Amino acid sequence: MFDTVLIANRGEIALRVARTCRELGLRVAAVYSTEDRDSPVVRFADQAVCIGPGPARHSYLYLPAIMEAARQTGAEAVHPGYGFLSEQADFAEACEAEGLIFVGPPPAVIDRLGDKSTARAAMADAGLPLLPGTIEPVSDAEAVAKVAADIGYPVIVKAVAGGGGRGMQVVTEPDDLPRQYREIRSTAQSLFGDDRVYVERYLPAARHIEVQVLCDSHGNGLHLGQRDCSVQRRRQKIIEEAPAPGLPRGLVEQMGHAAVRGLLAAGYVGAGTVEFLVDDQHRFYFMEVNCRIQVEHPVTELTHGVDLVREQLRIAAGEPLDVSQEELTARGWAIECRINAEDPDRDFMPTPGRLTELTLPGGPFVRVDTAAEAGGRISAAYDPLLAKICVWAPDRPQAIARMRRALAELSVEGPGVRTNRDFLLTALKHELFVAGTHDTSLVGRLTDPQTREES
Amino acid sequence: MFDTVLIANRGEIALRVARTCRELGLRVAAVYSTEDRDSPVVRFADQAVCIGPGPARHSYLYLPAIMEAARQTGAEAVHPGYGFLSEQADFAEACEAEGLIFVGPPPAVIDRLGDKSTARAAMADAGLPLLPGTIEPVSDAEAVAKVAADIGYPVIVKAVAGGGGRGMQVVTEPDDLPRQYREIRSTAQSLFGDDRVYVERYLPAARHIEVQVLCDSHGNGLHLGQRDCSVQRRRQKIIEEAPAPGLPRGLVEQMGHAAVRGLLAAGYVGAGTVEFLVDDQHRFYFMEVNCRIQVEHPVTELTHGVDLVREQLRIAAGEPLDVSQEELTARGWAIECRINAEDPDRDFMPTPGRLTELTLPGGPFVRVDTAAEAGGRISAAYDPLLAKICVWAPDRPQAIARMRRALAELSVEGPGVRTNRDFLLTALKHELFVAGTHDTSLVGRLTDPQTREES
Amino acid sequence: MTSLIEPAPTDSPAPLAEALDEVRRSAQSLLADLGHRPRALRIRAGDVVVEMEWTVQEAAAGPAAPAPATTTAVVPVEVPADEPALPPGVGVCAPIVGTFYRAPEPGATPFVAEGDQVRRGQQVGIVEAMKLMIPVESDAEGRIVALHVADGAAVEFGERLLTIDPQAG
Amino acid sequence: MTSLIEPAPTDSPAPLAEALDEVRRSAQSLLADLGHRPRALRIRAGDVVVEMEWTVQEAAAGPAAPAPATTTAVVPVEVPADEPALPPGVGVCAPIVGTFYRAPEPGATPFVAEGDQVRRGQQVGIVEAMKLMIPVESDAEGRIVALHVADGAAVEFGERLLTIDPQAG
Repeated sequence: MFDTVLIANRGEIALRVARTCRELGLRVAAVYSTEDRDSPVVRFADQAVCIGPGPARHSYLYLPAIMEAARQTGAEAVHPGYGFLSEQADFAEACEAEGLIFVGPPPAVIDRLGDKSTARAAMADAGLPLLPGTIEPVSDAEAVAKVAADIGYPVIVKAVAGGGGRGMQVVTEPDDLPRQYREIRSTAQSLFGDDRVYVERYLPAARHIEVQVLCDSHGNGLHLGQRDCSVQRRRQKIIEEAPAPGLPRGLVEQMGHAAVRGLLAAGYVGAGTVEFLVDDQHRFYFMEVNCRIQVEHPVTELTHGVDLVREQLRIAAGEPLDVSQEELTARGWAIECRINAEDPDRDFMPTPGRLTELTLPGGPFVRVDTAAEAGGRISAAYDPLLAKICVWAPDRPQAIARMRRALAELSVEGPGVRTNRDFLLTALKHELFVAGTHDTSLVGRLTDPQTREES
Repeated sequence: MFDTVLIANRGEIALRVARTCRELGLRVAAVYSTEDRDSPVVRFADQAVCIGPGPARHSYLYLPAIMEAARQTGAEAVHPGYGFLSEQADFAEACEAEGLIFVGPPPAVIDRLGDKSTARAAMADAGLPLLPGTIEPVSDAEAVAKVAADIGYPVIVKAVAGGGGRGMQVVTEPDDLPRQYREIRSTAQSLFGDDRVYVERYLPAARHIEVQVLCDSHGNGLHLGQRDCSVQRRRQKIIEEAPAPGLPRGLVEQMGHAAVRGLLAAGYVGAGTVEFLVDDQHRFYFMEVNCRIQVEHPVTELTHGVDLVREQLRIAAGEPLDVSQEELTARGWAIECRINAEDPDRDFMPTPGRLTELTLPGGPFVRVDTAAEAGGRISAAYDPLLAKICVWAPDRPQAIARMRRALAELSVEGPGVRTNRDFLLTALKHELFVAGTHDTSLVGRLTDPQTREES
Repeated sequence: MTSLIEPAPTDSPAPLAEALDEVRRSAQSLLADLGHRPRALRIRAGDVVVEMEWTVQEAAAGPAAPAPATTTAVVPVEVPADEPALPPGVGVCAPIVGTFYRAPEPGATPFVAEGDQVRRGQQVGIVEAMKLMIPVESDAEGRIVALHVADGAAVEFGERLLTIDPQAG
Repeated sequence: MTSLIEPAPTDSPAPLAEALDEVRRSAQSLLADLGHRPRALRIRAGDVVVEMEWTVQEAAAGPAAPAPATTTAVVPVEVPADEPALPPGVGVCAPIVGTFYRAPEPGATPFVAEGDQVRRGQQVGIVEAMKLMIPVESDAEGRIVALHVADGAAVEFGERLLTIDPQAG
């Protein structure tokens, strides 16, 4: 295996990757912006390089600085984490050009699967079910109206280059379509520099279910079950769990096989996630592929007993998968809650600041991934993720009880800093969540003033 | 189930029991001495009662204060943790007399199994193999000499009332026997108020293997595999793991069944541990029973996915075991390291004091049980256990690598405070430990000046 | 201890409050890390200044040296009120967790009442714990100025039962 | 004993919290590294100042001596050795992580040398990052008093390359 890994990321995921590197006996090279000078990964790493000022476009997103840090530290491999450059084909390509191993799929695969239009085409070819809609981008208002009429309202208009919950618009009324079509194109142009959009049926009460896949460079692939990420606010996941509650066993198998088939057909190598929507009739539809480790990967690790970052590194080193699909077994139930420094009472506005106190939960079957510490700072320059709290239990009710216990142990203090902890506790108590029959509309119910008063 | 549980203990185990109570929806009543006023369990509990000053005999060991705290808090059940009153039949009896449910075996069982002489008799009756030696106490020097000659030297003379590594003496030379016999009787009298001793063969290179058992009040029992606790300094365990490395599968089964058979025959109810010695020929011998939760229970929890304190509480509430032996499966490997506030360079002298800084490890497959916190104090009044760091991994080499990573993350600062962290790291690196062929002599090799220089 | 936190007047209070927070916390954090208190501390950030001075007596050890005059204008800070105020004097505390009784038996005259003069070793109550009747004795001579616990109430170890003014002996 | 650490004003003023942190941490590490406690300490960075004073009694054990009034008498102390000492003046820092070159090409005359007079905006070096040649320009006018980085050495973002004495303009 390679000897030194540069971690081209920050925060909890940089530390999490560093931990596995250390366990594998690899040298850890970290990068940091001036904002992150005191981050734990800087102390943890064998070497750390300051790559620029706070704004990510001048540091974590600035390719020359990252490449230069890799050169200075003698890195042989680069782990991109999630976000930032992790799904930029250019970055993977630059690594290849410099003789560095990029821990992720080949640039051409990132390119194809990162574009929603080509990704949909590739997955349709591999036989994955798609929502009724267009595979090619639609380029004029009349064509859009015709497609929408064919598939039936509501429809969702999505930017081909969109992601992370941005660049999409639900259209309920045919009369609104022309205006909303124009708006989403203009938004897409300004956000992503790419105004191509496509249209598909919108499922208001769907569940967001994703399948974790590992593919090695020898043509082998396997899946590690599903994660249910239906608890979202503004399409940002806040609670994830594995397995997905209430899915028939046959459907689980079908989705797993479809995900592996799709990624192998696309030439995928590494850890990837195939996202699906599942409707109330238990039909599933391909949505998108994430060509990286996911924020919520720990719930799969807890149920399957697999260190996914270790598998990423082994695959990147050219090693074959060392378990078969049959040997992989899931046990029990895992839940992750994302603790964000944000104020649920002010529309989830981020609340960065210094942490004067931080008490993290511990004890049986609790895992905490964080780069936050007492005396440290949640920077306004980056996303407000403060910690990921994960629990495991033999079954879902025990996992929920354990998560409630763990969240209650969490204590975060700092001037101006608030967290979504209580909001998460409310969501965990909601009868639909407890019953496992919730869908992506749950947070809307909790934040809608009318339903909120009842709770 | 009962509604309120009084936790008659302190430190990490009090917090650990409290966490499970909270998850089960039970009210938590804590007790504390004036030394432990700022302990996390005091804040965690629904109610906390100060029961006395620092010295345990005036607080945690003082039965009237504990019983009064139970009365004041309206407790219906009492969890004794480990140590202190946990294996005092008197305490279990007092609970019964006051109508409180004692979370542990019935007083008569504690009585019988707490006395090593009657415990050996009971287990011999149940067909468990014993080391050659006496079952009844031997009451004069001549009888001891005859027994020792029969079973062969070295022999070990043990106090019937001994425990926790105290009240035992290895005798290698027949000439030393009379004097050492007198000494151990006099020590036993002063330590335990009971000078009865018995004799058995001493195994210098044995492994300390224990079996975790659960018995409900309906006559059902099952075991949850072994723990290897062979890394001991002065018969105090410091590294424990599950399963035990290198034991043949048949032996594992045999020991498990023997442990369950022995405890069921003794009328055991609750979580209990049967300790065995295993010699280099893979023969096993009953040593003693621990009628309580063990310090090292987390390694079993991590491999079996079972919350043992939850099972204790369910059994105490009269509920039957809800899994069968066949359904219980172990996965992977777990290791626990006990972080003590002690100085390995000064004969492991305790180093109590205030903690100015405390950084605990986190991330994938790491569990930390502790009541220590930055700003808090390690009291000189109690044992120096600062934290239990546990890891899980699919196999033993990965578990060792993970533990080394986790220990390296640990940072403890405070005037005068030292820990055994580096000593543990040295033990984890030792070739015998890495090979899994170590026995109870490992720490001796590490602390012996001669072998030490070589390492 | 004296301290001074003195924000300069300004018309934009929000950033100032933030700056004040930062400066104050900077001072707290600095002091928390010091073993001993300094005699004076001043932190300023732009418009915001934190100054603190301590007299020698408050620096713990050693015989009290004359306190040097502090020259800065000072405003004392309030003591946080999270502990209930207890009257000055000597407290008599519960020797064990249990039930406090003011009289030897129900209906009998209490051992003592407010205003009573007590001598060292005099019984002032009983704490019952698991049928053990443990006498509570005064460890000071003086006048009882307050009774804090009602007859028959549950008490914890160390809880103050009554207060004696030893000057009033 | 009194101490003074006074870093040069930075060209891009950091946010207040960062500046305060820097100053406080500077004070903490200085105090931690001192064998005995100073009588006074003052740290200033641009707008940010930390000052501390101790009485003599607290500095050492032994009988209490009268505490002398603390006024001024400032003697600079050495900077702790864990941070390399930087001369006073204006620093010119690396605009990007990369390789620093003192000359436009191998063998050519360096852009500047120690003792040179430079004007604002004058090129003083190059940092190469992934084949990008990024000119380093002085943001002050004055005389170069120190060169900190050798030709061809790796530099991090923000690393000080050279120091200019603006008084010497």
